[in-house]
Amino acid sequence: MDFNDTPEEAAFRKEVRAWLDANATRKSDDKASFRARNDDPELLKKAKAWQDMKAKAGYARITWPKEYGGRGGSPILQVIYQQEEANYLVPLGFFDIGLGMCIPTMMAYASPEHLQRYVKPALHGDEVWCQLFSEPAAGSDVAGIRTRAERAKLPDGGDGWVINGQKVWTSGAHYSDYGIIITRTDPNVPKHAGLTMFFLSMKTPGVEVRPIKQMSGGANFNEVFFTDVRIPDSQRLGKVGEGWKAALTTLMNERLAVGMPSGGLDVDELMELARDTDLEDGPAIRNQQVRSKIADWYVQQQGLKLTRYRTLTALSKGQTPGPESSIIKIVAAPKMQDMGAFAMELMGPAGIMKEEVPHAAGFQAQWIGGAGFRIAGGTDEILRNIVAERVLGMPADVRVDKDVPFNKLK
Amino acid sequence: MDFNDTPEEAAFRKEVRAWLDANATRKSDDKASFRARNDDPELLKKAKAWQDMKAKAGYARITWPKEYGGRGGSPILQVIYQQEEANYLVPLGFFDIGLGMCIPTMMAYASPEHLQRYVKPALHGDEVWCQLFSEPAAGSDVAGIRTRAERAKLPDGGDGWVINGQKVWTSGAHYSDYGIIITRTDPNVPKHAGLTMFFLSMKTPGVEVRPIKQMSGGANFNEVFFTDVRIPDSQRLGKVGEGWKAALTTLMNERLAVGMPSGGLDVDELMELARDTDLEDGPAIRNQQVRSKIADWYVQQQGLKLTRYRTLTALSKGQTPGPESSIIKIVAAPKMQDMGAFAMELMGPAGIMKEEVPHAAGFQAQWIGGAGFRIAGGTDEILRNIVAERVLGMPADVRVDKDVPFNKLK
Amino acid sequence: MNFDFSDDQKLLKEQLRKFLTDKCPTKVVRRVLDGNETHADEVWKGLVDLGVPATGIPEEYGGLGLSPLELCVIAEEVGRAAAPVPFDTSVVLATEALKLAGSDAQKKKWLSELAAGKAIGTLAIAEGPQPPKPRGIRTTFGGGRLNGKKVPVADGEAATFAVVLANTGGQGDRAVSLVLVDLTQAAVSKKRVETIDPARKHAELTFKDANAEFLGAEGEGWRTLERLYDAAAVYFAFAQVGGAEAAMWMARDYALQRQAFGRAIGSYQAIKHKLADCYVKLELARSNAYYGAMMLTDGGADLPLAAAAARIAATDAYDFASKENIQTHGGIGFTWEADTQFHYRRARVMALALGGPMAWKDKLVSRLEQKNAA
Amino acid sequence: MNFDFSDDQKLLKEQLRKFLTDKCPTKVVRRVLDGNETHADEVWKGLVDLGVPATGIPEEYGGLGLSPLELCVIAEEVGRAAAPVPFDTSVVLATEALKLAGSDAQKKKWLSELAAGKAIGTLAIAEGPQPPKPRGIRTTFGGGRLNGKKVPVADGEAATFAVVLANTGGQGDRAVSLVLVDLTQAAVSKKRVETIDPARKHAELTFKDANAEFLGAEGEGWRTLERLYDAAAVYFAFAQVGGAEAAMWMARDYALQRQAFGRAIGSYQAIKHKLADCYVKLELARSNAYYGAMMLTDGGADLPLAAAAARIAATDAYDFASKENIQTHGGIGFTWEADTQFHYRRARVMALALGGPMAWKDKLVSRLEQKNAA
Repeated sequence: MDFNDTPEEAAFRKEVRAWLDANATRKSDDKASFRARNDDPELLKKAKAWQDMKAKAGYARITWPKEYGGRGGSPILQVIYQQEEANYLVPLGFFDIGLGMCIPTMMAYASPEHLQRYVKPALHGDEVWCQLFSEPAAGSDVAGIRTRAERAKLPDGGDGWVINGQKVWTSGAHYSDYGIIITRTDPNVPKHAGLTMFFLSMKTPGVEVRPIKQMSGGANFNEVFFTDVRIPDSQRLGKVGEGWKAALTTLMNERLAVGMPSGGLDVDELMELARDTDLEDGPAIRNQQVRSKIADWYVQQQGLKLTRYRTLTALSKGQTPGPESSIIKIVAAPKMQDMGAFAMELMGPAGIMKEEVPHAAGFQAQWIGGAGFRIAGGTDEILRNIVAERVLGMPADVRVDKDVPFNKLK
Repeated sequence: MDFNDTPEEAAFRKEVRAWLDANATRKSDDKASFRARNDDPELLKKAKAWQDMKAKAGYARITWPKEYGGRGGSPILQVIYQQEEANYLVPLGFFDIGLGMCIPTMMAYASPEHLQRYVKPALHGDEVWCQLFSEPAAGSDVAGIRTRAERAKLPDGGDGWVINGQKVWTSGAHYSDYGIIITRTDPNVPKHAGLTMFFLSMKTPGVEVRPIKQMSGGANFNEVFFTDVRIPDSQRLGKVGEGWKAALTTLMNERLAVGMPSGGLDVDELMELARDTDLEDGPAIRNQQVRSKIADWYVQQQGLKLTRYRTLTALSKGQTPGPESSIIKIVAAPKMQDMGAFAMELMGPAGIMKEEVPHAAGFQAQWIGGAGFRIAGGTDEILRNIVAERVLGMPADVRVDKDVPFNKLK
Repeated sequence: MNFDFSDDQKLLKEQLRKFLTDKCPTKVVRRVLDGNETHADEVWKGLVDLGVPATGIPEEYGGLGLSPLELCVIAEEVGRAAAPVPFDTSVVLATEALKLAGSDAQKKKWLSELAAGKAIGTLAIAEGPQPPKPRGIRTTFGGGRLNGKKVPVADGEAATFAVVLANTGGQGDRAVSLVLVDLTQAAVSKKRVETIDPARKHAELTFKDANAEFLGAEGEGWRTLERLYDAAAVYFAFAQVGGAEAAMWMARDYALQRQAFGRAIGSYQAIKHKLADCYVKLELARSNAYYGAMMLTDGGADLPLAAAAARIAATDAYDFASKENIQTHGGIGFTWEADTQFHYRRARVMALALGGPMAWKDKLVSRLEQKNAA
Repeated sequence: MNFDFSDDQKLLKEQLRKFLTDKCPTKVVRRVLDGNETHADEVWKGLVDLGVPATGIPEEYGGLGLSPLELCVIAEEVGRAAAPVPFDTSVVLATEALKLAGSDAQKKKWLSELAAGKAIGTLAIAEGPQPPKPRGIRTTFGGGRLNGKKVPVADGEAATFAVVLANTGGQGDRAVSLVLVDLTQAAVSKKRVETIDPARKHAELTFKDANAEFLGAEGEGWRTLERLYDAAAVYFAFAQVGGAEAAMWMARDYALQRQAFGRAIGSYQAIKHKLADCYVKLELARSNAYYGAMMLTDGGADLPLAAAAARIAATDAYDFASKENIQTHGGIGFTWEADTQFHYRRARVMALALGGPMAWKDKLVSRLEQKNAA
């Protein structure tokens, strides 16, 4: 066993590193992050420029076929590129959904003309895409979509659709140019049967984006309202009524994208805090209760990192990874919340203050953010269901809505 | 607020204490217990004698109406009697099920002649009763009863029933004279509808009792097999097909009976152990990890005791207690298992040995017994369902078997 | 056996709940959270009119002279509403400090002003980073002059006086004393500090030769503080129980109404058992809090142990209920518009205010050792 | 990135699993549990024929000279079967002790006998109550004579020799040394002791002027033991992972087949999420164990930290899986006839054998401190 690259991987890593050194600035402190702050237009501009450079150099989407601007490389090469890129001060995060989920769905369903038109601009960062799935009544239950799409004639007399409804939790909708959207086209059939997917310009008349302020204060998500939004039938992705199948394609890609929560404080900072905290009976780091918590979280942190290595090993060997990575968010999210809360306790009364104590803001952000991380992209409960059903082969929950027409559901 | 008796209660306590002093030996050490060991016939004999004395003195069933040998007293008086009796070396535990569940059910459904015949001997301990409900396929799902009762002519030509099937987890079946049994009399209707309750002599031909050896080594429970057991229709309790209603009467009485796990080691002994255990960095009691566990368990132990006091307060005021006592087993059972395991860890390698370390056997018994206590009389999972549904008013689980004829269930 | 509140006390509780449901709905908490007010003054005035600050103050000092039990049921309702008022600071900490250590003159002046709602008091212990310890206190008091900086101080801006822990030059635990200081004098400057709970404003207080006087004997500060915290732990426990119960029912109500996969999410065991666990922790906390109240009332010898148990159980119940309330709500529960955040923030602030669970667990076992030794 | 076992190692694992499924089904474990045998000798002989004891022993001493990775996959399968054989004592502890500290002569004699299956070794540290500490060891060794009592000693009856921790009169940690003693001599008496896991027999060993010799340098006993425990922790972790996985699937299979309220109990979230948690703990343990194996192999500097992490995660996973396996089975799972008890008992014995989780968590943080300091 070892963590080393294969000769091919090593060569690629060397090549990537050389290119990055030539084109970007290396981070001084590996905690420093250039996280997308959605309210900084400058940052988006920089991100688009960087994305274009990557695309030109063939690093934008390594696993994509050459004809789409990829290099038909194996997933491990993609990972290696990202590992290396993470060491440089470059603006990331704007194109993951578009290139990771939307465009792959386009590739599966869109016409050659549309692919001709949309793939390249997306790859080069000229156009940003978002994914319009979740709705107020369709969270964990994605198929609970209520946004309607009805056949309609367009002003130009062509066949088209008119969309009415609301989406929610749409990341980046406020800076996106296009989106893929799932709609209900037939309420008279069971919920999974009546869905159809489209893509559309976010500039289409009737589309309105409103940011959602989170408990953490941030606003990475949006509500998107659709009022008589008319689009041509040519923007349909897949057959009418087969939107669920198309959505699964997208969500599968999402699952592949799920990784570790990057950045953030962890056991190192907690130990630092425990060393610097002076309890009545001495430094907190000597307190066995503190030590046992540090040990538990270290074991989890290491366990997740090493689990990720097992997945990478499979990729490196050209195998499909096992289900082990399904544990990552189940462990990481509560750990984030609990460690944040515990760190605040260590700080004493000042633990509630935004400044004063080193790392205070950071650990407070974990305590708040962890509450959100336990929900976003699959709640703790849904993820346990998934593990039980897909990994352990246990029965799905009883579905009372399976064969009932959507409009008959209470 | 206070823990004091009302004048009436105080007077009764005084009276009881006087009677007990006159008729039984006070315990020296309050941990000393005279727990029913089912394999000691002597003990049963002593228990019957003691029960007879109690009955004659009017203490056997204080809440029962006078005509049945009770004194029509309030539940709190019953509790006070038990509190006092617990301080004396007297053999208990043989009649709780009979007097707590079986006879009350008889009172609700049996004929005056039968009551005339059976109540007194039960009260005086001459006859022991057991409850024949659980079956291999009917545990948490009590209504899953498969034991069949079919109408049949008796040898004497009278109307009767023939019973075939198996019961399990029957406490005391091996020393019981009578039992109440729930059977399926109509498999063609949904599961709750086809049940009927009877009582019968455990000496009836075709009844066979086999003890069950538990993981703990003990054998307090039995399997009971019924092969062509014939009983007259006069031993039916309630209408044909209304056995479920009758069973609920019994189980409701059971729920009232559920109390705290008496005896057993607790935080005091754990602290004793921690004081006597010498870790590398000093006595375990100084270790903050140990202290935090002791604190958590103390808070639970106190919380349960005090919760019980809240229930007693309601009884003392003649009110119906709130649902708070439903938490007792949910907390006590895992605490028992975890504290046992932790105590063994404190003892070091010798923690696995039955002798050697003081309290070793006791804590090991908790570790094993706790695993059983989490299951017996309602699993952790069932109890949480009950709290969620009855206390918090949340919906019952989806029931796929509700309206399906029993013999159509897979 | 009489381990419950009296009918009068339950009536008082009902009255408080009606008042707060009516005058202090969550939109009031949000107003303070989003705004600049130090607290919801109209709610505070209403509580003063109801005699809340006067409840535990002896009649000779203009109070109602009611028992701690009355204050406990009030605390539970204030906690349930997560009311943005200086209750735990002024009605609990400052008032109890005066009752414990105040001279007759001090009581006459301050307790009667508190009872009349003319004064708002607070307690100022912490000095930034590090859990407070006698040897760590840098604020000094001598020759009637107080100098130093205290932060964070809950309700520091709203308060008209403060009980301050200051170094008075003794040895070990006797190095510190409690000092009473009028905050309206020029020698005191106040600065708001940002915390995780903007609905509960905190400040930094700076003293430059401020006039002050001993509260209690010199060198007794740390001992008095320990006793003050035991009493406060019980009142806080009731407030935490109230908050935990509110969060639990908020989650339960949402779970009944929110549909997923064709049925209420409240019909899934993952949610049912989560809320059942909330209830279990809540009842453990309530029972321990009741015992704390009982020990407070008849000055029971068991108070230190009872207070620690109540504190630990109530902190656990509130933390758990407030965090699983968000989880039960899902995405909507994590938005700024959601009311779930009030209890999540308040739970953490209350958990740290008197020292966190770790410290109290250590205290509890020490007290258990003393008891067993006795 | 090559963080996985090789195809050959996986093949070996398959082979072991086939053998044990066939020769060591649960009824063999039950036979030892209920009976008087010291261990399942036919299973042990079979493992000897497969070369299991020889696996990690260098060829020069008659072993197969395979890497620790091979022994790790074997350990996982032995743990999965909860096999009643002297694997962790003889193949892991005694063998590793000799490899770590043995002289060439000692290795020649004992390693080759172990490899050939002629000898069974064990480790004798504890002396009844109290966690072992250098200052607490009362067994003495001097002038070639060993005197004292060791209890509990796993496989003490089956073992033909033991590595014993004895006081040799030095200061502090240097007060103790490891000593090699032949258990077949008359000066050694053995007595079986009852434990919570009758399927794994333990004994009390008494030495009266028994002939013995140093294993490693005098006064080095405690240090060597620490290193021995680190290596053993990794092998134990694999055995615990195997046992946890077996318990998890036992529970899952039962949950699919057992019906309640008209459907499989495995369709209820309470059971699904419980077993999902088993899986989560299992994968955390597996990943940490893999890293331990990797550190064992190339004598990695990170071994002390990796071993502690593997030990903690695996102990937690096995404890949880074995106890929730009983819970998932309900009443039937608590009977003596149920196979659930084998893992419940074994999990506890393995958790305590090398020192419990509390001690290892303290060790882990100390090693983390050293690493960060470096």
